[in-house]
Amino acid sequence: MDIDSIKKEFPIFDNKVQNNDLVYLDSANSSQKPRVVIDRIYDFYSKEFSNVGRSVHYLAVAATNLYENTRTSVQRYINAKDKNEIVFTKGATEAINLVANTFGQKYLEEGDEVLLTELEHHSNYVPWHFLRNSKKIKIEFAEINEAGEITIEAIKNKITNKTKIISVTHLSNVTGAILPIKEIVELAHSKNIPVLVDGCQGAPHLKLDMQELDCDFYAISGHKMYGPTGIGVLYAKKKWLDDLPPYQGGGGMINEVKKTGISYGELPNKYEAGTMATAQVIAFNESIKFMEKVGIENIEKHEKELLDYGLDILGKNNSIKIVGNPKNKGGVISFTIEGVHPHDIATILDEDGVAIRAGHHCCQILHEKLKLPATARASFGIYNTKDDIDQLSQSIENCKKIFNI
Amino acid sequence: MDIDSIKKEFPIFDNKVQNNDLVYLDSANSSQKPRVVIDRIYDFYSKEFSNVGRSVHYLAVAATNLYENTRTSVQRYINAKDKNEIVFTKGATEAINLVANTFGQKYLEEGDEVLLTELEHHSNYVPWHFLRNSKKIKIEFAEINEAGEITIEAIKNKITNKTKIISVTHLSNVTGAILPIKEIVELAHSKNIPVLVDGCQGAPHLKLDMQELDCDFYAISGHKMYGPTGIGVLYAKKKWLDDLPPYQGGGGMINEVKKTGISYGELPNKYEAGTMATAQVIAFNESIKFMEKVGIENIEKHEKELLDYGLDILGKNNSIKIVGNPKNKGGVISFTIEGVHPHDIATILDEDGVAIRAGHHCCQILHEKLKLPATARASFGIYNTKDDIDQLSQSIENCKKIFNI
Amino acid sequence: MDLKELYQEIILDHGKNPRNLRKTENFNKDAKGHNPLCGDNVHIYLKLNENKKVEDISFEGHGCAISMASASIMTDLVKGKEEAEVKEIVNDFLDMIKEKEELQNKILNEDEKTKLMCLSGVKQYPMRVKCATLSWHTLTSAIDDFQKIVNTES
Amino acid sequence: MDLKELYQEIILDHGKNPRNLRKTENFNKDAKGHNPLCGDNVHIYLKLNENKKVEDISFEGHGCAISMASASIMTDLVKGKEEAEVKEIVNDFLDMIKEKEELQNKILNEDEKTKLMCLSGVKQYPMRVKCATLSWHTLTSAIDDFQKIVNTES
Ligand SMILES: Cc1ncc(COP(=O)(O)O)c(C=O)c1O
Ligand SMILES: Cc1ncc(COP(=O)(O)O)c(C=O)c1O
Repeated sequence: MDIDSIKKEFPIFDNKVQNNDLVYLDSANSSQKPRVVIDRIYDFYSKEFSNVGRSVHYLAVAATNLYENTRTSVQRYINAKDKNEIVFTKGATEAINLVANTFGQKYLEEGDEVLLTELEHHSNYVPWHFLRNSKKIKIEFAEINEAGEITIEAIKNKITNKTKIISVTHLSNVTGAILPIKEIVELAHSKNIPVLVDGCQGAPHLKLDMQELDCDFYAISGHKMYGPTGIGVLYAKKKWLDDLPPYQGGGGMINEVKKTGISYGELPNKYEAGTMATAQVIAFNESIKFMEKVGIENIEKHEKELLDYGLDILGKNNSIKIVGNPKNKGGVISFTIEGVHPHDIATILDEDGVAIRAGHHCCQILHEKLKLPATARASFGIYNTKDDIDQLSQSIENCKKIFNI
Repeated sequence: MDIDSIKKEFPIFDNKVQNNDLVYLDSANSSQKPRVVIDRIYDFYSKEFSNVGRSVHYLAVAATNLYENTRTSVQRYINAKDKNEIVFTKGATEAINLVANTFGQKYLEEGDEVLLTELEHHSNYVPWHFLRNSKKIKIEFAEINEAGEITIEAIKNKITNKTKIISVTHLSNVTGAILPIKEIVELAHSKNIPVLVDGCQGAPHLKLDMQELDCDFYAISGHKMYGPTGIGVLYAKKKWLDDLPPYQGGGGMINEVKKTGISYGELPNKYEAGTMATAQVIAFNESIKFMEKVGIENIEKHEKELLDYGLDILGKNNSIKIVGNPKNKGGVISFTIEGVHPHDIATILDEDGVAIRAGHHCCQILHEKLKLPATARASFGIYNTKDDIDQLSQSIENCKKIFNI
Repeated sequence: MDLKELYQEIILDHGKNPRNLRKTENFNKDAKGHNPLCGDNVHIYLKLNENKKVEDISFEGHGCAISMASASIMTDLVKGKEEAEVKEIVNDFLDMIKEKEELQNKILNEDEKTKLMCLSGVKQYPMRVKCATLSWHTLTSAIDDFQKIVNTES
Repeated sequence: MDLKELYQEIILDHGKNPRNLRKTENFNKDAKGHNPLCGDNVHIYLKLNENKKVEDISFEGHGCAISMASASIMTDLVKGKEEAEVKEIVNDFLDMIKEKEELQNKILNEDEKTKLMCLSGVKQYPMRVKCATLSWHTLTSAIDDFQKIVNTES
């Protein structure tokens, strides 16, 4: 695979950032966008714009078709059984809120348990916490092992006959651990427990097959998949979307509205209230097609190479401690440097154009467990090269020099 | 004001739609976008993209500043007292759901009443309907008069000592009636009842001053204000945002997260969970600035002229019945033609490049009241001209010819 | 696209003066259909005799010229047919609107098919397809005794 | 921008070996500060004597070099000052970080001001301003006896 030519498809790298070439190592936060995606938004607004689904004029019909084409592309990309199992949201956070809210309303009662893990992002904890307050449910956390992984045993240990749903990340945005989702789903289903997967870090980096994974819900953010901001996907098995109540109310999601009552529309409208993020959905199709063109296997392979190279180089540096050592790991390296706070690392690296993230990465539970208030994190995307990692390593040296280490 | 040169700022009009010039009369549904907005999105993704608020690197800092600049612009535009009274949502529908959900959670109990009007869009009814189911509240509808208006008396008639909140549209997307919001708010406040205004049709067309209107909540959709899709605004008085519980949970809206409990962030973060629609928020600043440049007084004046012209021309046509005749009316003309169903009208007009909307416009309550299953609607934006209305009128003649009327 | 193909004389005629727009007495099957997008409604009443033949069919409702004409033509054509035949005609019509060039069934004669093909102009107007198919989906529901309201938005 | 201005020797020194990083015995005022963005925490302990003079001030917590140095320098400078003076210094510092070129107060001497101005390098790093101001906001809360946790994210 020719990374140089792939990288050229991302206009951001044509520009200097404060006189430096951009070394973008913050893709777990949000990825950069290829030209096809940016152009699609531009063209749609310039030549084709209309709201979808509501008017019968030419532009509206065309926009509606484009909008639905993205649904078909997402279905294909994640191998969902039915097009109507794809619900568009504004992001993964909303997708998880949607499930927690509607599943919680219908199925959770006082004393019931929701099982999460210590690796979860706040977006996969706070929505469940709301139910702890309103419904008096309990939240359990499967514990990480020394390597920063969640094993199937860790899940098994926490399942009780009160466990009503399991909600876990596909790939940790801190340790990079890839969870054994298929095994978790099998175990859960053997006890009739549905499983939500927070696929924020899974979807951009791993081959997905909903029918094989067999999870009940899968949440995706478009902006981490080389797509626009403001667009996400909730995959949910049709039986759940038929069964659960609607989430937001508004235009487009209804069937019949009377003063005395309302009947809701069928799938996929039921969960898409109000004017949706039309342009973003339409442009997201280009992200999917871009990833298909590159090939998810190639993306996985490339990012694995970068990871191995990065772990090797940073591992040789005695001042650096890498957080977590999972056997099955995605392109994320979180680390600390004894004597330099991660925020200072990030600021100093930034001066060389190296963009990383520092902090708790919305994973305070994990950081508390690791007894680390903050970590620095380099995360990879399809456009990264070994040169980027060399620059990272060199800038870390600069950082040590400033701090006299 | 030179409409021709303003119109030139909208690239969509440079292209033919099926060999016709586009006569876009569907702005109440969604408006077209000026070049500055489209370019801003393009440039942001091409040269400046980063997630906001979470990383300390250069691009993240710059994006965060741009993001917050939009908040300041919106504050200025609607003359809110405090920048943190501006909450970004994915649209007006979400903004109304946010209020209904959080206000409902905290303040509504069995037997309480929510007062709406017969003019409301489904987006300002379904979210309240959810509470009818979950909290056993009642929903009352202030009734329209012959002219399709809601008078202050109509509101007064329906207020009881059970009324806990009033939620009304600023400007009807069907009859065009502009509601006496200031009087409604005064009346409501004299009885300690808060008021939510569905400003979807107000914000693009009327001068706004939150401190003068004094409403408690005001919901806006960016895509109807010459802005991107997937972005909306909830204005809410600070006391409410401080007082109400959060709506969605996720990254960015928290303060401290522990296994046993969570404290929420301060304003404006509390209501902005997860990665927001960064690019859309940033580009929305250009919409605001565009509208400021044109001048809302000029927009109002221009649209009033179009309205008067349109009412005059269509009023002369005996086959056309205009729906509603409010004294205070915005740039919306809904109509029927005896013997031709609105959907057929829309299809036939579309053949000439005239884009209107047909149906119930997400206002089934109103259409039931009017005993009309559907209406045809022409609605205006800043780019429309009298020529557009002449073309509309001419295409209606063509329509009558096809149907032998 | 050509409006004249969509709004042919026969469509306008059936649209304005729909046949069978009434309620069958002693109907033994019925179903309601609704298009939430535009508010179109149709209620189909069916009377099958002991041999499962359509003794009478009628409809009530309102909608655009296309949807009224479609219901009118449909009710005209299926009257007197057997239940299994009706189903075949319905599926054939829906296939034609969706993707097929021609009607394939051997139940209708050429004249009847020509009449039905008048509705094929709608294929060029994707948003209007639902108008043409609402009554047909509703007829299927009536036959299958689906209690659910048919909804063509999805 | 110039990193050397941000990470001056004095900042690095105070960052690595913060003064007053302990808990004042018999403190009579305190407050906690927290930056949810990065997880930085600070807890300020204050002992005012009967004349409202700062008899002792100390802090506990963790954070980056900037935030530790800021707390360290702050506690050093306000020790021995009167409550009203402390408030003036705090406001002056916050104004300087926000927009003013120079410190305006007449309470600190030139040496002290120079020391404090070392923190002004942070002005070029908007995301880091919160690091520099957290302990100062928290000190205000302690003096005002705000029970609420200070939170610099907003
Ligand atoms: C009066 C009114 N309220 C609410 C809405 C819903 O707004 P949105 O679909 O942008 O959320 C609309 C527009 O569709 C409207 O016209
Ligand atoms: C594992 C994980 N879950 C959830 C989220 C939240 O996604 P978003 O902010 O796009 O809604 C993120 C990203 O921030 C993440 O990395």
